[in-house]
Amino acid sequence: MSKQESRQGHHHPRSLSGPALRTKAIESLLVEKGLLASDAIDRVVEIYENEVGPLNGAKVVARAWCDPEYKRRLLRDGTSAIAELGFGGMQGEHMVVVENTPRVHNVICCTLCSCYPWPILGLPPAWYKSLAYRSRIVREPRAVLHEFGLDLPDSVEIRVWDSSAEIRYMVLPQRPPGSAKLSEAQLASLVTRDALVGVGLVKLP
Amino acid sequence: MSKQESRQGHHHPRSLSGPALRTKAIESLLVEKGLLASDAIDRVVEIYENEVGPLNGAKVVARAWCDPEYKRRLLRDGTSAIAELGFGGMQGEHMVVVENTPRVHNVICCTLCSCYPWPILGLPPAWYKSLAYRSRIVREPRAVLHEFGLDLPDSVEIRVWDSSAEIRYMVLPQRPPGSAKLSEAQLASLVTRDALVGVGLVKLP
Amino acid sequence: MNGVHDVGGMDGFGRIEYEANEPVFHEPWERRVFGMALTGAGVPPKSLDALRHELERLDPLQYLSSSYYERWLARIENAAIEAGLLSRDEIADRIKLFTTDPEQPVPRLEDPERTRQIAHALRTGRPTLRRVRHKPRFAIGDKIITRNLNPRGHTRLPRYARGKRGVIVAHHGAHVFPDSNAHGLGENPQHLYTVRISARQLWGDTAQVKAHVHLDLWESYLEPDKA
Amino acid sequence: MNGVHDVGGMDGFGRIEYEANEPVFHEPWERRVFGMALTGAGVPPKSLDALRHELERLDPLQYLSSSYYERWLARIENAAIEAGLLSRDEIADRIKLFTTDPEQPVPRLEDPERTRQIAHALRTGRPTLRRVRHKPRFAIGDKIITRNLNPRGHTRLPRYARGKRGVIVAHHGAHVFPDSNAHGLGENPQHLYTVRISARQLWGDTAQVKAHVHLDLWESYLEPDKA
Repeated sequence: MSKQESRQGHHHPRSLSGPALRTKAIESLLVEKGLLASDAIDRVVEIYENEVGPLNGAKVVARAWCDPEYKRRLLRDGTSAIAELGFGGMQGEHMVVVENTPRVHNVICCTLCSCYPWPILGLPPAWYKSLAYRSRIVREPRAVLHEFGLDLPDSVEIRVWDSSAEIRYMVLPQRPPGSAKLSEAQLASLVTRDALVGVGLVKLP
Repeated sequence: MSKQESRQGHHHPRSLSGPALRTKAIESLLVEKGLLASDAIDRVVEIYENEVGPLNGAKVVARAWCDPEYKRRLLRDGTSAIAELGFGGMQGEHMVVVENTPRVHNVICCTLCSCYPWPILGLPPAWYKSLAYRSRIVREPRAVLHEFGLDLPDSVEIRVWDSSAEIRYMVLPQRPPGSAKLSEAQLASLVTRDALVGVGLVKLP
Repeated sequence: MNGVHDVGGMDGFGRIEYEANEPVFHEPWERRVFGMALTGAGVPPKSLDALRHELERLDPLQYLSSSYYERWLARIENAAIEAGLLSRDEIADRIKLFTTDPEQPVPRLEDPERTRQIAHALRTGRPTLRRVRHKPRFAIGDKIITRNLNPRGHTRLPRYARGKRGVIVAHHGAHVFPDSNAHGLGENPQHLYTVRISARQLWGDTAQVKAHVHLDLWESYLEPDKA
Repeated sequence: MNGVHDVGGMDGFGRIEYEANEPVFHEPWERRVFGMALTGAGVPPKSLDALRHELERLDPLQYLSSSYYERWLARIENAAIEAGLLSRDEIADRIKLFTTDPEQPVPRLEDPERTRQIAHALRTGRPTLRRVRHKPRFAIGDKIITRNLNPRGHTRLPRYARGKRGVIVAHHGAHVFPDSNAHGLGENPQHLYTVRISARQLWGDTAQVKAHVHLDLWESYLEPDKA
């Protein structure tokens, strides 16, 4: 990253924005004072850019669809069941999985900041962190879901989960009809981040 | 005012701020389209800059201090009693006067915008319109009054009046001790805007 | 609407900055903005309620970052543009003109008759008291609970005072109802009351001692408190 | 604190802007800010609660006008300055240097042991569950009313959910209490519950049909609902 930045600095020296310059200044001062480890930053970024993301959650969902016993464990104790697949850690210490059904649709948010289950979804997208989503999802969830293309009938109960403590939520979406013959890996490839947050459905391609 | 502005424009042409330039642009366009009367603007500004201000409220207070019958009428029907002295109109259509006593201290505000009794106090000062005053006076009136130099004992009840409708409030401050010999005009000269809002007391010089 | 304008009880806005001997206006342009607003330059708002709602509807960031008269200026500009009287390009061009040629004066249009009318209107005001047939639902001394209203549009029931118990301390007759009037949906006058709510009721344990807040609230904002 | 961060239920923030195939980071500097925050560069916050409160305490205008990582950057800068590790002048000088000499690289400090530690810490996380002796006050199915708390400091009871009736739907054991922990006043673990509140209860007549909001709330945020 440092390399990229200085390369960018070389080719487009004038194009660094305010926060980019400020970041560069603070990072360089902290390094000079021995207060940070450059390689630790590189590693942390690498983890969330390349190793941890919504594919983890997708694997959890696919396993639950294929293994009723696993699903039972997942809904009873999300943290342990997710750990079975090797996922866990920061911002996923206490996981609760909420199940969508024909009668109930779940959607997660964090109105006070932007809490999000990192180990199984990665870092949150900008819209999840936006003031628009944070302010509106608890007040007019149907209108928000409509903007995401989800028009749920009034007979479906909407359950919004505002992550006000260290419990982190993930939605277990409904398995799409016609997917009986797909393998677990094929199913996992259908599960999107949006479905795991509850602003999308899982569909066959 | 127009003259002042163009004079300023002449001497310090580069110093016009963003809103000043924008105001000049909009005013000139609206004039060209026949949508406003320059002399009406001049007149309105003149009224609130020179003719209407807290001296009006001060006269009402001094009269109330000197004439118990007037005070009785003022507290019963503020609008009519204030009209007796020739004051009234826009933003003072429905006046209520609230009396300070040794046991009760009143203070006025408008949390939702900046409503203020124009005919007897003139236009509000910047601090009254500030987010700081609007947000804090209803929540921690004693702390706010302390910042204004008013330390009221806990035995004094604080009454905050949030002008959420078209009723406008004015505080009738306590007459200062030792003022028995002063004339009504002398008394009026002691009454400050702050005392009429409730963030100050009337004191002898 | 639950907008950023509704700041009662919020933290974070810092100390109150007091200016001794403050002038009525700090800048010449503020005079012109105030005058344009009061003389209904461009598009006069249909009502004071509509005007307040237009100010509330400014972008939250713009609302917080603007001074009082900057908000008024933005409202005048937005209203004139929405009404098709001015265009953004036209305003930008004129700003450019005044930037490059600052000696260009603002043209004048004299209208003594309109000036007299406006001065007269300021003297008479716009009373909102109305005669209605229906009797008031509440009397002085009645205990009430304010409703938990969250309308999309204009309202004068602040967030901090919703769902709170109080006492009626005054009845002001029936007044124009802002929640409909701001939207051009009629004056629908309702009985208006002053409600006294204790600081303890409003803020809980962190309330300051012996303090009450009074608000003027319309009848439909209130329910009888049967507890 | 009743800060601008507490936006649940507010109007005026517009539509949700969705970006298809959004990258994890949009700008290279965001990577460095994220990394500095997670590795505790400069001043590691005493806790996640303290970190959240530092973000909430940003100037309201700065909070609203900043992007997510701009807020994090501001927090890192403020914390380092408050701790006396950096000075504003020093930062300004360095910005000037990088502006005039953009080819100056950021120096590097390698610390493989610390890197391993941090990667390990991310894998283990920081659970907030604690063993306590006191029994939970509430059971699943209990009706509660959320308290009208307005603390000056950090809290995780949003304004929109105060003074509202709900039902306990889950008990999570005792967790670190943010309202004290954010201020370095101890973990004071309390029983934590998921509370289900109807949209109707939260928003009144304008609520959307058949919707519920769930929040995770500590025991001292709740009172039994005896109504």
